[in-house]
Amino acid sequence: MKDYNEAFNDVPGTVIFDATQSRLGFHLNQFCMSLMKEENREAFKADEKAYLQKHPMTDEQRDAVIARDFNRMIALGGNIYFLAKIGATDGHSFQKLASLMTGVPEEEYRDMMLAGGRSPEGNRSKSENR
Amino acid sequence: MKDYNEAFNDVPGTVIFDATQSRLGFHLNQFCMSLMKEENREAFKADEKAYLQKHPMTDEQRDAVIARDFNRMIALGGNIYFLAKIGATDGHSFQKLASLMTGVPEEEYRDMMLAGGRSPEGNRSKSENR
Amino acid sequence: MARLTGGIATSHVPAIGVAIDLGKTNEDYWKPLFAGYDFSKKWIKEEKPDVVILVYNDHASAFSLELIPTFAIGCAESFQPADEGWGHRKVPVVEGHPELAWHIAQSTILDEFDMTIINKMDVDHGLTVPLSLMFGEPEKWPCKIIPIAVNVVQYPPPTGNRCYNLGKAIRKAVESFDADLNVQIWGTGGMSHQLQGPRAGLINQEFDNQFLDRIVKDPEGQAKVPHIDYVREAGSEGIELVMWLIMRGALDKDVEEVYRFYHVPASNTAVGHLILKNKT
Amino acid sequence: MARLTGGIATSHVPAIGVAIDLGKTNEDYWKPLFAGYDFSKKWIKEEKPDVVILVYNDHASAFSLELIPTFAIGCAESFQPADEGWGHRKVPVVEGHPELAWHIAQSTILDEFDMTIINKMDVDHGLTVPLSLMFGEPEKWPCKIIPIAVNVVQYPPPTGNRCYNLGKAIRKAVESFDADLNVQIWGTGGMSHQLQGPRAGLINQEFDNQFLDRIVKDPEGQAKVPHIDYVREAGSEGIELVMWLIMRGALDKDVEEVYRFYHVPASNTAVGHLILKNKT
Ligand SMILES: [Fe+3]
Ligand SMILES: [Fe+3]
Repeated sequence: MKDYNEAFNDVPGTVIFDATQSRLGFHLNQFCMSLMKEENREAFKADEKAYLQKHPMTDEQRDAVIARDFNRMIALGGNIYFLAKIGATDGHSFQKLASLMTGVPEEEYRDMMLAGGRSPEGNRSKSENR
Repeated sequence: MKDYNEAFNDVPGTVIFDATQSRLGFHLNQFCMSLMKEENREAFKADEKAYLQKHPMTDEQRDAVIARDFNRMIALGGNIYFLAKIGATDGHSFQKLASLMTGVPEEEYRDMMLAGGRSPEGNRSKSENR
Repeated sequence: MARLTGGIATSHVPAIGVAIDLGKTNEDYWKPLFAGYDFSKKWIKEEKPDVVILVYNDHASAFSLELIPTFAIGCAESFQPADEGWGHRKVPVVEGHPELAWHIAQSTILDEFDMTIINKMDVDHGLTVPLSLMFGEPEKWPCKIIPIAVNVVQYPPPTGNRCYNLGKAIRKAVESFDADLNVQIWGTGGMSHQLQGPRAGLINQEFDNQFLDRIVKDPEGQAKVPHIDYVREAGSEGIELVMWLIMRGALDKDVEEVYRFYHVPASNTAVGHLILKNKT
Repeated sequence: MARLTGGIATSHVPAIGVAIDLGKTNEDYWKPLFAGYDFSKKWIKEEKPDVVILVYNDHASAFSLELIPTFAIGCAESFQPADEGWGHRKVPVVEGHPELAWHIAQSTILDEFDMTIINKMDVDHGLTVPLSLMFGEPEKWPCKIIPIAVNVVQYPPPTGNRCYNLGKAIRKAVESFDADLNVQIWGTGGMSHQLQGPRAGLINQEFDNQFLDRIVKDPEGQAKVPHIDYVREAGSEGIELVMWLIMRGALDKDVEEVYRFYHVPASNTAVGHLILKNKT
């Protein structure tokens, strides 16, 4: 059990959405779910801060949402499928979000994917890169 | 599987809430669930017919509700735990409902229970009573 | 490591909750029933469990027909008493133990039980009546509760064998949780009763007493009993007794019977109650 | 009796749905991908399944964190396409097969799978994109669909072995259903992809191609692969591939590979597709 969870920590650049993350991110992710309704998307777009105040998140989580800092949201318990509702509300695809999270310009990211994607070499284990 | 379901048909005076009953009674039972909210109980009490019209049940089911014919509701797919919300709305206990379903006056039913309840003898199988 | 020290079985008849809430426990009708729990109240004050894993079934309160989980585990911080049609029971909020609950969820899923994880749920008389019977009417429940809701309303419920094995998997999970906790497991529901139709009021004292013997001494045999036998012998709502097998599966095969109580009737139902303790 | 005649595996990338819905299928980027499904569209027109059991995962559409079923089976009359944040996909309503779905639910629960029964659910791209890939853009889907939603979002998902065995139990259920129906099972999701964090964009063509070989020829071996291997090799969202094992478990051990297609990329994802047919 412990081994099960610890094994994932060795994977670079990856946060596994386990119990710890799920508990941390519960209200952040539930806020994201609320964006599945058109009227809520409108309300959020009209006044992001006011909308976020209605959800019992931490201020850190609210700031990360406003900054559209998806890596930070993930660190604070956000799950990518939930966070994608923010992307959808902004009119952004998963690929746009990926470019934000990897810090690579969108066109460059797209070209990487067309060339076969990010290689697993050096990306399997944190120990590979030491 | 077939045997699993058929075995229950041999039990007298009993309707097992299986797939068939559940499909038949879906909207009747969902109506009962709506009575878990105080405002809905008020609305139902104020105008039963109008309230029932808002739920996509059959007219047969609506009539059985209005008549408080619990055996009929069960035959039409109602489940006792759902139907108990109607009882609760009327201020009736499970024991009152039992007296209605068994056709025994409430005091007599209560006395039967105090004396040890309905005996299983003759009540295990329909074939026992032939 | 956490220790699973004992198990309690008890009926969870809603009328018992009503009797407590309306202050009727001293009436002639109810007195013998509540007297049967006097020992238990003292016993649990000495045992002081930190956490109770409370196996019960929802009675169309949290789960409608839209979604019916076979096994659901409550991982939330807290659970509110449900409004079952006559307002919320005025009992304390049920505080969960999210760390242990999530641990059990993960451990049992990896052991191939297909749990539904719940982070928001109201709990009905199936859960709160056993708490009242064991703890009386405190300001606040004296321990954390992990609800495990089992479907016994929509057919088919899980088999007795599956329930028994889930108990074993829960024990394994508890004993691999890294904290010094005294954990109990309770199995609730039953005993013989039928709430529906012309056969309502069925009580089978012989079956119930054999069940009490067997769940203590031959749980593996009891786990093999098919659903039809419960319905035939113990009434359509007697099927709730399969939940006692989850409690039993979490205990040693050879277990100490600390206490037993049996009483007829509470409203439509035969009331059974056991306290079991692991010898190890 | 109903017959389980074949299985289909396919990725269910949301961008594929968007490309179809916006009429982009002839653009250079998308052309090779859709060409890979030309054979499949013809094949399935000849096969004419009456019912498809469609194994997929919900992506935080029907299930929030309030309630997370490990295995959920859709028994409703119909299922609406979900609004995933950009409005509902304009695809036909998904019509269920309640009789067969309930039969599978009952049969698998009695075989000790702890299914969640669903009677109301919206279905997201995980279910509708495979339909579009196989059937194009009809007025109405040409067959009934039984959704089986698997949790692969909240850890832990079910083990590969559990998925494989659920497939076997589904086959048994289908073959005991008393109606002359041609039933297919589809497993969807994958192949290698990671949507989150600095490692987003990971694609592992070697792993994917080995997986395609192994799921056909050595499913029992593949069923033993632990979750960590999927995450390490195929990216954090590559874990979806465990769902293909449910499809595979429902087929003969020795199966005919009718068709295979593999393409990189669709948005962030490697696309894999198989058509398998039982020889018996
Ligand atoms: Fe009960
Ligand atoms: Fe997916």
